[in-house]
Amino acid sequence: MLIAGKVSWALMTLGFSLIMLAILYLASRKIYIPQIREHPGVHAISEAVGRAAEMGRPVSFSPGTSSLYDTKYAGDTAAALTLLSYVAKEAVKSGSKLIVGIAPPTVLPVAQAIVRTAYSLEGKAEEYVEGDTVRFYSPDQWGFTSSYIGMMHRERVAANFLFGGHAAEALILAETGATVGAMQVAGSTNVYQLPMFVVACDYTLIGEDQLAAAAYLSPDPAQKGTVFGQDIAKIICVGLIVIGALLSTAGIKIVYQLLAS
Amino acid sequence: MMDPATMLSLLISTTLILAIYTILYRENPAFRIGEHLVVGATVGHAVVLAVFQIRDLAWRKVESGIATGNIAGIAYIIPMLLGVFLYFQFASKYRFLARVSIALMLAVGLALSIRGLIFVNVIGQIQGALAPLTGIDRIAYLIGVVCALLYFVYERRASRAAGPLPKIGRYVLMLTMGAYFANTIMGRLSIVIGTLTSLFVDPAWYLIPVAFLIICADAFIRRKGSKSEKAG
Amino acid sequence: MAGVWRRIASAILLIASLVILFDFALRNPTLQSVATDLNNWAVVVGAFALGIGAYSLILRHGRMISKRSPLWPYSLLLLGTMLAFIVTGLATGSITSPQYNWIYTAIIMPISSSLYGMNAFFIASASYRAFKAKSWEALVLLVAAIFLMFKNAPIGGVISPILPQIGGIIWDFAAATGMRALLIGIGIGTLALGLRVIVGQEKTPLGGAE
Amino acid sequence: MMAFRDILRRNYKQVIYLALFLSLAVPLIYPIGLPVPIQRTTMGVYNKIEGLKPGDVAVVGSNIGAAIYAEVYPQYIAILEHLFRKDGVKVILVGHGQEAPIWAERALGEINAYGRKTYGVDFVHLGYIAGEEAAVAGLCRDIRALLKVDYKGRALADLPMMKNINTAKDFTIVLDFTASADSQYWLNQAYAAYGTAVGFGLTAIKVPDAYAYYTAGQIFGILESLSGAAQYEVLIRRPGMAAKGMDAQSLAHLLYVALLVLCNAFFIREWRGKK
Repeated sequence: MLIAGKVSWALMTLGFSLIMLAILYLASRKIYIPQIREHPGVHAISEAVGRAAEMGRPVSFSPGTSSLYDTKYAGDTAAALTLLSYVAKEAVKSGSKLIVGIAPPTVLPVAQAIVRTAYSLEGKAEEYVEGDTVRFYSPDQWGFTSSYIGMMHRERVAANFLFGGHAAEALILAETGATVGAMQVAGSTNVYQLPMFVVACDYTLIGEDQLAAAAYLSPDPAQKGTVFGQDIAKIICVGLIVIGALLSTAGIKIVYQLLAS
Repeated sequence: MMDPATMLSLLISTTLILAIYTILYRENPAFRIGEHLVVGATVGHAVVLAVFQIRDLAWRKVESGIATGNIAGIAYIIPMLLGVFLYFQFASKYRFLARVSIALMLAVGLALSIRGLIFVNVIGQIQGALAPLTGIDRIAYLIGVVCALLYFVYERRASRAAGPLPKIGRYVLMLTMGAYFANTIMGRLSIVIGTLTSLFVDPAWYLIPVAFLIICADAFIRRKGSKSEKAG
Repeated sequence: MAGVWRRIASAILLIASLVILFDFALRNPTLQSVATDLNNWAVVVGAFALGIGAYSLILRHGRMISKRSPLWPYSLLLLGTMLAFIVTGLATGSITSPQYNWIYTAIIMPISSSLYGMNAFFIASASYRAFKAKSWEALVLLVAAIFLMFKNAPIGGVISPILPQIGGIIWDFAAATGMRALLIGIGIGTLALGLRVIVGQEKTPLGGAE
Repeated sequence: MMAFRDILRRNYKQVIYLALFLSLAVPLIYPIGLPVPIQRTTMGVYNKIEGLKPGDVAVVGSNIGAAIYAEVYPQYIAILEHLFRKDGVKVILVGHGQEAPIWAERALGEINAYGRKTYGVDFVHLGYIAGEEAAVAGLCRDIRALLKVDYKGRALADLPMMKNINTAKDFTIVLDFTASADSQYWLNQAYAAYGTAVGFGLTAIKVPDAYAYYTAGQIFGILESLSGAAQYEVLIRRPGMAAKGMDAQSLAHLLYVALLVLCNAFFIREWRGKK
């Protein structure tokens, strides 16, 4: 009893999921671990944290203004939290002060848990200050923005990371970071804000780059398997586009109709 | 003539607008006042909203559920419990309880995102790319979209096998970024023009030169200060 | 005890996401009402999370006030404003009362709109810094931006009608190629990330691996 | 001179901000009246409304919200003004967002609608209909099945103008002001199902989607963002907020282009110097 028009959706979601899970399984059993190319932005993360430690200035991180149950950017937020775990570990290791600015209340408990864990794993639990290392600013986009840029100015941050679903505040955060001289790495799946990051930040993980980086940086090698799954899904899409376009030039609209079913 | 309440509101809002814009010069007490005011106000506003939300979305449903024996209504006790569970993350012994609440929110968000993004982004965009190749522009679109998609291939061997296409795809993406960047300018300018228009009303606009004078005075004093430092 | 709850968390993650995913493609009233309820549940839990935020704010600013750290008067201002909004809101029982509206339009609206409008200024300084033709990539970025500016502003057509036309061609090309690939990639990437979290391979977004 | 160059190098951002402020503020205080070329899409809307005859019915979809106000509201005002100038043309306002009626009433007040024409005879405000595309479909099929009363709670039966208006067949044109996919609703429900002529007023981001419909001849015109509004204000000779803002827009865009040229000029000089 599939709804008409959603058949293609069900097939595609199921098919892609099976491919990804199959490769995830292969990778977790160490049968096949794909080689993933590194995005320059990923390398820049540890470079920026190291630079901040050298300068003795803090590192700031924003996991975006989209909530955990956002209907469009939930994946974005989840990826940002995974990257936060990596940045927090790097920052604690290098000894630089970490400041995480939070807008959506739902992300706050997760971010607190992640950062607290990162500190205690390095045996520096006492350096984690409740309410201060992970700072809640405001659930309101502009309340958050004003606090975050105020913080960047006052703390003179040396490295700034903006990941996750940012909206119209993206350029304001990024440009303020540039003004205070921070090295910035950003990423988002909000296609309207990506250009802002590309223009104002040193490195930008464009769209899927950020989602793949979350898997790449994970200590668990099996996760790279899904990245290869993503590749296969994309190559299928390329195939559909090329074949579909050629067929429709010949007047056959079968691919289009299949997708519309 | 305006009534005093409107006049006061206008003067406060103008002062706040100017205070916020001083960040373009440098971080300063005026900006800080605006910043802390807006955080306090928005968090207070959100707390009130959240209280009403819990009351209307959960508490009332439980009440009417108990009255009518509707199980779906009574079940709204569960999210309220899960909400309380979130606070256990401050107690290291019971931290695992908070994970249950987080799991619920994350599941809803991820599932909703997946269903929307596969339907609109993937299927919708592939459909859009299937137009017949009737002209040079259509052929260029096809090559462009294929190259840009191949840029997002991460596996080393597959990426190498695609030859120069991912590199071309990177240029296509940069072109897109430039175009979308410039295309937002007009909307952003409209907003700042709207704000400026609201500043240029009668009693409010006198505050603009005052703000400029303060900034100039500050810049002058700081300049002098830095010079004497050098001399000393 | 902890192990049981951890399994409950994994089960909720899996079941709730499957219900919502199946609800999209299947026409089934029970499934639909469960999915709607789950969605509302998440909103209710999310509303509770604000308490953690408020606690965190009070903790930080309370500490700053008691320690008399340099910015303590601002912390006092913040907590005072917050309290004023909560009291007015809860006392009037609605967020649409005239008193509430007055402070809303006097404080939140102007600050929001001026921060929003600040984008126009930052576009200027960011482009001055970033649009140097240092590499071929930067050059492509720059050329696209210039032609789009001439396309949008009326002044472009006044200088030469060809400028907006080129801008239009670039815009159509960008929307049909780069944007399309970006959106497809995001859809697939989100599916992959979602699957990793849902099957329990990726635990960080739940609060880190313990 | 040295000092000036020093300021420019160290505080180039502040200089840029000041320049932008001036290029926005000066034309707002002293409008320059830079020429505004009229686009085909705007002309399409203008000609369509100009060609309306007494007795024709225009439906205005008022889906304005705070987020799109800056771009779309000026278009909305200009269109309403034009419609109210046409004698005998009947106007129906309806939206499908909760905020819509507030903005519609504000616009009616701004053009002094209640003073110029008679409510219920020349124009009717139906408020908002909840239920997205299904609601628009219902409205097109049978207005009275969906709505019994207007925005202020008066029965539709008491409004003389609505007597002969039952389905989308009775609408001469539909002009929808929106920022999202809901523009599709009228295209699917009114144009595709009943052949009613449809046109749009949109934000800049949404224009490319609608352009495909325009070139295919499915819609008669588009007002594009603030520039569309400004062009319309010029066409109906009622310079308003958009036309005034257009000078500022033009100057600011020129400033942006000048900045790009300038930064590249500096960059090339530096690069040559290094060589």
